[in-house]
Amino acid sequence: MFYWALRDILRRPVRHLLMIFALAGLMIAAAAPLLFTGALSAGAEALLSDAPSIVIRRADPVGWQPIPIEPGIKAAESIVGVIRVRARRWGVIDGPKNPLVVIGDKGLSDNHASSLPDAFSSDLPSNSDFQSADFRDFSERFPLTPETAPLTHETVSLSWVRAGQLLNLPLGTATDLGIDVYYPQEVEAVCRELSDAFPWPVQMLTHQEILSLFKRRASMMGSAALFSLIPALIGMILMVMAVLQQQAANVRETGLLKALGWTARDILRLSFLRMLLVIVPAILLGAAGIAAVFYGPAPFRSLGAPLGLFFGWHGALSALPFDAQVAGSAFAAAGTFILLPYIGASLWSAVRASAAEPGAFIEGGGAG
Amino acid sequence: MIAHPILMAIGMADLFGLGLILSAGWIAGDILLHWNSDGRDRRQIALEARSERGGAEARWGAGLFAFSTLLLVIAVTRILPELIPGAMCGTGVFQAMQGAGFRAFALRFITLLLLFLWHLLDRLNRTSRRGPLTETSARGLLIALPGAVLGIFDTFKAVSLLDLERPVDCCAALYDRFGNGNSLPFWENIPDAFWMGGFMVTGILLIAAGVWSFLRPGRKSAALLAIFSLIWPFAAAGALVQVLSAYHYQVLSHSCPWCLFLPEHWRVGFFLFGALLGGMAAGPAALLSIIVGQRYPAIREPARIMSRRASAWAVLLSILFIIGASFPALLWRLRHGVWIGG
Amino acid sequence: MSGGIFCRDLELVRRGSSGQERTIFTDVNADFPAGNITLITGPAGSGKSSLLYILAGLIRPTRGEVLDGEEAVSRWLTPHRDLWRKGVGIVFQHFQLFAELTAEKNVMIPLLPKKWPYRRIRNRANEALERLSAGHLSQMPVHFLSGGERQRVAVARALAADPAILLADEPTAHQDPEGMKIVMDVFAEARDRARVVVIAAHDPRIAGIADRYYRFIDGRLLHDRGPESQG
Amino acid sequence: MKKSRFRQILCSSLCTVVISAFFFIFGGGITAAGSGPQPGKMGLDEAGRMQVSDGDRCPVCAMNVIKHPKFASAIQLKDGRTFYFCGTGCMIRSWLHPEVFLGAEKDQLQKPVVKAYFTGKEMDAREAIWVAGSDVIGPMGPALVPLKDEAELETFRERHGAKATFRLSEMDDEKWQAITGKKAVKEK
Repeated sequence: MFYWALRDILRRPVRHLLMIFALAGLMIAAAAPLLFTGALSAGAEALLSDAPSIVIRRADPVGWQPIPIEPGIKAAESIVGVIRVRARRWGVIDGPKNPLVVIGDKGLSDNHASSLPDAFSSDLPSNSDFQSADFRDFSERFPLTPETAPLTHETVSLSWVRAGQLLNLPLGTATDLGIDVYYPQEVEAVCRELSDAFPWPVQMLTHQEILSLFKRRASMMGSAALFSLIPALIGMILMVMAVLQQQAANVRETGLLKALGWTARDILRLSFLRMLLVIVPAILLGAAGIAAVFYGPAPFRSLGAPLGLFFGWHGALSALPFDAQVAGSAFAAAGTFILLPYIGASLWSAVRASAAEPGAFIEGGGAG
Repeated sequence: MIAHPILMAIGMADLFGLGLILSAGWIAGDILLHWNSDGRDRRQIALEARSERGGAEARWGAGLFAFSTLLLVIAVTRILPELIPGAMCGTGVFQAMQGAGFRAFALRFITLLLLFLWHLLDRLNRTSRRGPLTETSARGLLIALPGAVLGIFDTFKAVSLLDLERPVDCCAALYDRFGNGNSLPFWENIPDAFWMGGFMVTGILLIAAGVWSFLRPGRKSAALLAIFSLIWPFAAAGALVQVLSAYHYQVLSHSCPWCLFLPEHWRVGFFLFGALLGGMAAGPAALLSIIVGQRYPAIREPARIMSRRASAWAVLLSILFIIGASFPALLWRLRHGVWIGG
Repeated sequence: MSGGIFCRDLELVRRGSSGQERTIFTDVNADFPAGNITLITGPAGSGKSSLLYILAGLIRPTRGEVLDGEEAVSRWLTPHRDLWRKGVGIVFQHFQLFAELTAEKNVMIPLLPKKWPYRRIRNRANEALERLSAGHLSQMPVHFLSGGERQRVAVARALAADPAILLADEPTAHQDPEGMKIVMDVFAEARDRARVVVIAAHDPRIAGIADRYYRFIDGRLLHDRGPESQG
Repeated sequence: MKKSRFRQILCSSLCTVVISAFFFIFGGGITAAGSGPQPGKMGLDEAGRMQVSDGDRCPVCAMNVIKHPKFASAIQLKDGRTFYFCGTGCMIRSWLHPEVFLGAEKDQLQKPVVKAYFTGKEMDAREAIWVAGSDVIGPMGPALVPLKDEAELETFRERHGAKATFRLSEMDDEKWQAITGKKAVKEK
């Protein structure tokens, strides 16, 4: 029976090979958005795990203003439920190639000399305000977890004072204040009281809001990526229709097999074997493909470049941090969504044949 | 109302399953009205073809129903507690479902039992060429039908009562029993020794009846097995929740059946309650096969085999349950030399 | 081994797509005992093929039943009929071969579910082809074959599993006298081995070989006395 | 062959059952060590702060305490054992009925530790002002909230409401039932 199934497959080698590649490709395409949104959400959570519960900024009608540190901290600490207030200096400036995120670090001395990280060693703009000594690899001081890789980019930390100079912050002011609250449930009430406590108009962003912004962005990218699923979906529908059509042609064959003494179980077994012969290579190929495109070495990853159309990056993507659970569930979900219809379509005719009268399948009942 | 994929999957499976079961029930009604296995007139010949189609529909419908019930158990024990504020396990979810949840579960499991027995009849029926049990199994299906309809209805009601905004008080119902003697439900007043005694005695009787019914399949032994396998699960579930769960949880008193499904306790609830339900179905299955086998000579032999197989399952599952349920207790005993209560 | 198949009060009504009904035949009572070749004749469209389909258990009659010995096989549940059908060999009027497979593979099909070693299945298939003097065609894809050759492959396929009941629909329509003799010898041999053989045909050349005769007239199957009476 | 193997399996399983029954019926030698739930792996540190380890179970509801750090609380016994709880409710229940949940007598209780609501700082639960019937939800439903002083109580009442306040020392079964809504009583 196995040989026969194999023969059946080899009878139309091109077609089945195409089917295998189509299934594997669809699996990769379907896994992509799941993997990315998973990685982005995990990254946001890891990145924000130590972030303050509330970020407060001074905002005049004109726009953002540096916030005076001393009175700010005093005002914030007067609120019950605030357990820590941090002043922060950070901002985006023009970097050598791309915009750079600069972070002021009180732990660094003003003339801290450290070697420049490789990423910044060339092409320093000549009109730049800062010197190479200012740079320090952010990740060197604040080790970022691998989960944050999809979210972080060129970030450097400078000494507190240098950062203030670069970012045009007057003495004794900060970009914003980070406020910690013990229970997340208090955040709302604390926010309400904070806005009354400050002598200037302020804007507040809570940890939850930031997280949900990230997540919303991730899920928006995910739903944008769903558009990449539209071709995949169309492909899948076409494929299922092709399979069903093939099965419809097989209906005559099935009826005939039954007339020749095959039982429903025999037919089911044949269909099952035939399906396995397509599906097992497809799963293997799909898994290999996902591993190569998202986690593998760079040349493989460049295969994923077309996906960037939907996510908004250019060229090869950086390898995603491997999280067994995210990868496993994405693979399982992609497999289920792509393979189940295929399995259903392949076995459908066999199941139908077990209930129906075979005579009806052969030459319309054979009147004459 | 919560829109979670698993709830939607349950709804879809329920709707399709119900459709199939209803369609099969319609055919079953026709069979009860018009079946005449001696006749070879048009109506009977057409009915024979339809009865096979109805059987297939009911099998798929029952399969979908069982699948959606399993999904429901997973949802209630694992997924919904994370969404409902204050819920930690199924207890909180049931609180949020306000009685409809319990009704839905009870109806679903009774229906599953009936559908399983129907399935048994249907299988026995198909072992014979002419399907002597067609009428009987049609009747069986019609008995299970209202349960399926009501169970699915109550499920929808229970799910629609879920509310993300309204917090529940998960375990309070369980552990505020102490110092509160007047509002104890009756089973809380039964001492542990009785639970354990009932559990062991009915368990041994069940196993003995199962072995007897396996070695000498007959009405008497199977009836005994059926009786015990219907009593035993209650004693066993009681002993598990009231006494033995303490060892699974490693606390002195936490008589919650739902926490057993949590990954923190190795999801042992799926295994234990699954074995219990399986054992509960196996006893009546053994009896039913014997009875129909004696009534219809055409299926006597397959019915005998089926009955023996069901007896073996009843024995096997109850032994598995006993081992699974009491293993942590024995381990504790071996490690510490005392029971957890001192 | 079958004692023979018997039809009791068979009726077949076909329903068209627009709901109109057409009675193909009605009140068919006929016996096809083992060890006999029974010939069914009748004009085209009279229901010969449909009757063979019913005898083979491929469609259900709308009334009545087909007995195999004592048992009403036409009313068995599908899985049991599937198993019973393993003992039935059928030659279709339009052959129903798999055109892209070789003759050998076509003949192997009924043997595949037997779980024999592949080689044994092949040998058995080739034997069946040899008996129809078609051994030399064994490796030819069927679509290369002529009508007569195809028909002989179809007969070989029906015989391959050595069925207790052999049903053939116009099995000689495409045969020259020589092929005709080969095919009829095979049927005669099956009869001699106490098989049930039913042939539906209006090829007058066949008439001589049969033991029993039936004829379809206006939707009824009548006993016929044989070639002499046809004149 | 097959049959006899099945009998073998049956017999051995029966033996297991009988032996386990034997254990249950005759195995009741009673000593205190090893009975009752497992205490936390590490006790309170010198400053009286909790040191919850992974796998420390709440002796009331069997949750892994480390997963619910915000509401975690503890009871230290005189014999040095410390139990960690997933929430304040579980802690108070054990404080009221240590014999039921901890397998220890009341006179064994030494120190209950909770995290003060607004700051998360560990404090002696007996010094806290407790609030029930607010809109704060703990891991297992409406929470019992420990506050440091009257000023915090004032703020808390404004923000979350409070149906009842109490001290741990005043707590008993009757009050517990009143507060958790088992019996309707008026707030003082």
